[in-house]
Amino acid sequence: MVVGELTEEVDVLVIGAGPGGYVAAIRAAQLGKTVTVVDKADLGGVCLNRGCIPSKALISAAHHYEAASASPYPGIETTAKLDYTKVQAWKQSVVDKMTGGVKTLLKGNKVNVIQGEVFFSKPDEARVMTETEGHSYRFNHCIIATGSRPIELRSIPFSKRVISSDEALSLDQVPESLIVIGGGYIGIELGQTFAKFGANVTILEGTDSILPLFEPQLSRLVQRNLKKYNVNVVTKAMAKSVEEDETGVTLTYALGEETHTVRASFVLVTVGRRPNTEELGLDTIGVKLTDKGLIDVDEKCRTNIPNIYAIGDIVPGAALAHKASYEGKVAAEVIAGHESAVDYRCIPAVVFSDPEIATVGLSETDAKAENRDVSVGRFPYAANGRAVALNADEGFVKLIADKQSGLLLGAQVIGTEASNLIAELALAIELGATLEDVALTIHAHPTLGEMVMESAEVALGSPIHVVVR
Amino acid sequence: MVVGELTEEVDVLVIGAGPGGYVAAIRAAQLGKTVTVVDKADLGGVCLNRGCIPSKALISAAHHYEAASASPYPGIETTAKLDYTKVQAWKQSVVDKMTGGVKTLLKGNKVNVIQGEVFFSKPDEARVMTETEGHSYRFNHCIIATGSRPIELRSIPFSKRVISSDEALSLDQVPESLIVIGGGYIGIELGQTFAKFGANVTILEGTDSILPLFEPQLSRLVQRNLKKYNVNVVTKAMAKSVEEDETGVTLTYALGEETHTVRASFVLVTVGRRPNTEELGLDTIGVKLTDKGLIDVDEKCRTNIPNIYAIGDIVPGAALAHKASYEGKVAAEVIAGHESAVDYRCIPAVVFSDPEIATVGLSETDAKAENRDVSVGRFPYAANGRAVALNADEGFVKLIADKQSGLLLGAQVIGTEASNLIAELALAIELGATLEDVALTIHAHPTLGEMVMESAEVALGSPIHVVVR
Amino acid sequence: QPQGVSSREILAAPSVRKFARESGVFLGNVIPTGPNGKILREDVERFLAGADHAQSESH
Ligand SMILES: Cc1cc2nc3c(=O)[nH]c(=O)nc-3n(C[C@H](O)[C@H](O)[C@H](O)COP(=O)(O)OP(=O)(O)OC[C@H]3O[C@@H](n4cnc5c(N)ncnc54)[C@H](O)[C@@H]3O)c2cc1C
Ligand SMILES: Cc1cc2nc3c(=O)[nH]c(=O)nc-3n(C[C@H](O)[C@H](O)[C@H](O)COP(=O)(O)OP(=O)(O)OC[C@H]3O[C@@H](n4cnc5c(N)ncnc54)[C@H](O)[C@@H]3O)c2cc1C
Repeated sequence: MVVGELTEEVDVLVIGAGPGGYVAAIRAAQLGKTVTVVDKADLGGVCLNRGCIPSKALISAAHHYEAASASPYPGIETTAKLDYTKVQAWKQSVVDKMTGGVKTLLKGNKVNVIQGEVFFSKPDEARVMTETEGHSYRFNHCIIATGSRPIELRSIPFSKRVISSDEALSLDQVPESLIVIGGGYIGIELGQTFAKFGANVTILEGTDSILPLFEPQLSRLVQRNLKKYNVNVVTKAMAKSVEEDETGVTLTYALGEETHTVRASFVLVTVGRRPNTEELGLDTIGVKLTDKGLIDVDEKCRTNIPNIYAIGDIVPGAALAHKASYEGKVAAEVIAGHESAVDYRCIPAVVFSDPEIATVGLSETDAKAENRDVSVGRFPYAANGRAVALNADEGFVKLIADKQSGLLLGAQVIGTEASNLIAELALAIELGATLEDVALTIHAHPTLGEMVMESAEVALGSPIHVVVR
Repeated sequence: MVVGELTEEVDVLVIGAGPGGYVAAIRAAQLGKTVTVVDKADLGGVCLNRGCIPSKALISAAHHYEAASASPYPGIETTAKLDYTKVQAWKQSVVDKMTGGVKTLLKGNKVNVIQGEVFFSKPDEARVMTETEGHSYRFNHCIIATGSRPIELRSIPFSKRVISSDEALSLDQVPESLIVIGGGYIGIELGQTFAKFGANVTILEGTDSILPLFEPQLSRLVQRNLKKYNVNVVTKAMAKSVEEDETGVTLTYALGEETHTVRASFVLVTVGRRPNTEELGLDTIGVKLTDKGLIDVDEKCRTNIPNIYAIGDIVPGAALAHKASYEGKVAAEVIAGHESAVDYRCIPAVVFSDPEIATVGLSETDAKAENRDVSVGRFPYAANGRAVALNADEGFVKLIADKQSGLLLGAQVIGTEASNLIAELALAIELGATLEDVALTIHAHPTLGEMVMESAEVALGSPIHVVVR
Repeated sequence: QPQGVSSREILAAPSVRKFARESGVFLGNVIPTGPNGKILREDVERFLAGADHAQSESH
């Protein structure tokens, strides 16, 4: 510390203004705390600037472009012309609107916002480096919400043409061709989007299926859709090395014993994300990490250092924005003296692929692995009037319930609007609803939600709209 | 009865194969009953042939046509050309798919299907007239599910150019101009759809607002959207008389003291629906009706005549397909000896207008009328990341809960996918969920369902994504 | 035609209401133990056990 420098006193210091940090800051302020939030980059974190929001904006634009390029409705002939620069500008306007919203919310809740990079100097003191100067802050409570960043492959380092999702979301043109390394949800969402925009896409996945964290019934439908855009999906493929020149990259990968090469304008590496824990000075103050480099926290989001909390992508659990926000509220409430805790029965997960996938709770595979006796009910979009009238009759809803009690344990939805159908199912699980509760709740006709009711009836053995054999 | 004619014995006779009747027939068969269902027209009733399904097919085609005519996405320039004959053919294919499904389901459940018109001859006997002959059936149980038909105005009788929703759904061309009498949900859905397809539409509504059964906050957004298509909405207007010629109709209506005329290719009358009770011979056997001409039933769907049940549009309550189906299941189960009953806390209602409206349970207006102390939480689409990324940031979610207990009493949603968001809220009400239950359930990001969680937080006084003053 | 919440003030999930009907139990007689006076399945079961008990006693 510079001699004579003042150390400012702050009550609650939040490090990182992503969906974890900014939500924590707002909630703490609402509960009467004086809050300072520091971010080295933009308000909204990865989610709003380089994650959820820009990706979903491009996905919905691509969907619109595709639907207008080849109208699925007989009698409605459509054409579409793409000016990707303008699509990018629109995407940015969506991002700006949402991050502007966060700024307004923080201001409205009287949260003090500082731009700068934070390092811990003592267990109750942090240094914030702005471009021009450094300042020290002594805090009563601190919430670490520094999130995560794309993993770089050692053998295929990032460069002009080897990019992460950060750059992929901001390309000013649709690449003529694109190789995606990693068929997880980020790779699939982006690969499929660029394919819809006309790029020639290859997806390399190391395991034997894209979206390996989801059941084969789900990933299969996405894989089938990718064929429509001539996406070349190569599974069990290990990317080895890359050679870059003026016009593109040549990637070498192994497929069993064989070695292949594939060339494209860009390589997009989406093999996972790494928590931002290394450069915070956590070791200086002795914050305990898990063996995966995540910060160890209890159910109140407390680290081993008194008054230091951690939330979001840097703690164990699903690296999802809504989990970060949930934990943000818990940490803020605990700091304000409430008896809050991370205490959920389930977290929904959505892949904004085409078709959309949304899951919550236990899958049939999980149930089998646990040797649990379950009832399963599956209902197809093709038998739902709304889906047929929307020209979107691909997909299904599947419920998993405890065989004896009928308690809903999990659900998977694939198909149009899966992202919105999952909300009812998460609430059902949280409230301890049974299949009968869901089946006896009147669902409006004709809506996609009827499939939820009908899959519950399938599981109970007396569905109306599918024949039981 | 013709002398010597045989009277066939049937166990369960279902009259009418709409969403009430066909669902009752299937459920009764599933429970081991021998079932015969008779319909004088097409399987699926009004709902599948001339109601929910064809209207929603045209609505979704019109939406696609509109979105492609004037792309809401900067950078995606689109054009659309309409061949309405083909749209009609597609709509018919949707209807055929769904009615074909009903046929398969009835067959799969071994339900005997007869085409013919039914009249009661005795309290346990009905006569079925087919085109060529008549047959008598003695039944152990009968379920009446004969539905409803459009109301005709005495002063403006149906004709070639004065039509009901039946004909409007099957016009082989988009009318150049259309006058809709009655701004209820059917009139608005159809009027807006034809406006999107390019018709010059006038809507005459007798009360002081379109969609008078919904709160002004809701109808106002629809009204604003109608302006986009230059729809002329005239409220407090009473249609008086009509003159029809070769090329169109001239309609005279009163607006206060003044008399106006308006001319169009067609007049569509959507002023309500009348139960099909008159021609069944109900008086012969003494079935009790309400003063509105509906069949009086108890919570087990039983009429005053032993073993005769009634369900759907011919009994009191909302004239909605999902209510008919729910009652169909109850009647079938009661007949099969189960202790079923009509026992719901709420029925959702959806208007497939643009924007969509979906409501369930108590509204704020209802609460005021009942002098109930409620908490209200409202959250705008404009503050939801998914809505903004979908270019659909108009609308809101509103929750009404008991002030003291926090028990959810009702919800209104207006905006994109309202029809799917309402499912979670209906389940919440059925399960006796509180605002806290909804607020503490993790909703996936970025999804429209987050608005449900956030409006619960607004009602609780600590929302994250809107500033509380 | 939005339909108001029915006047039934007794709070219980649909499956519990069904269970009570099938067991011939009037929910108004059951003592709720859930939040906000919500009747749980266990409450109905407890009532049934009690009722059975009372019946066998009266024999
Ligand atoms: C392409 C893509 C798509 C995604 N889509 C979804 C989706 O649809 N749904 C979903 O739920 N999740 C999605 N995610 C994941 C989601 O973005 C993250 O789970 C979420 O952003 C984590 O929130 P967080 O608050 O923990 O951290 P982040 O959002 O990562 O924010 C951390 C913030 O901390 C700041 N920071 C880091 N170190 C310091 C420091 N030393 N000093 C000061 N500031 C610092 C960073 O600048 C950043 O702003 C997606 C991610 C990507 C990459
Ligand atoms: C344009 C339009 C749009 C609609 N949209 C929706 C919507 O989005 N959602 C919704 O929930 N509801 C909607 N409805 C209402 C819905 O269609 C009705 O509530 C539903 O069809 C009622 O079902 P039901 O089984 O009672 O009767 P119906 O569907 O009316 O079926 C009755 C059947 O009985 C037959 N029948 C009548 N008399 C006899 C007789 N004497 N002998 C033999 N057969 C007989 C008829 O031929 C008919 O097939 C809409 C209605 C219309 C007109």
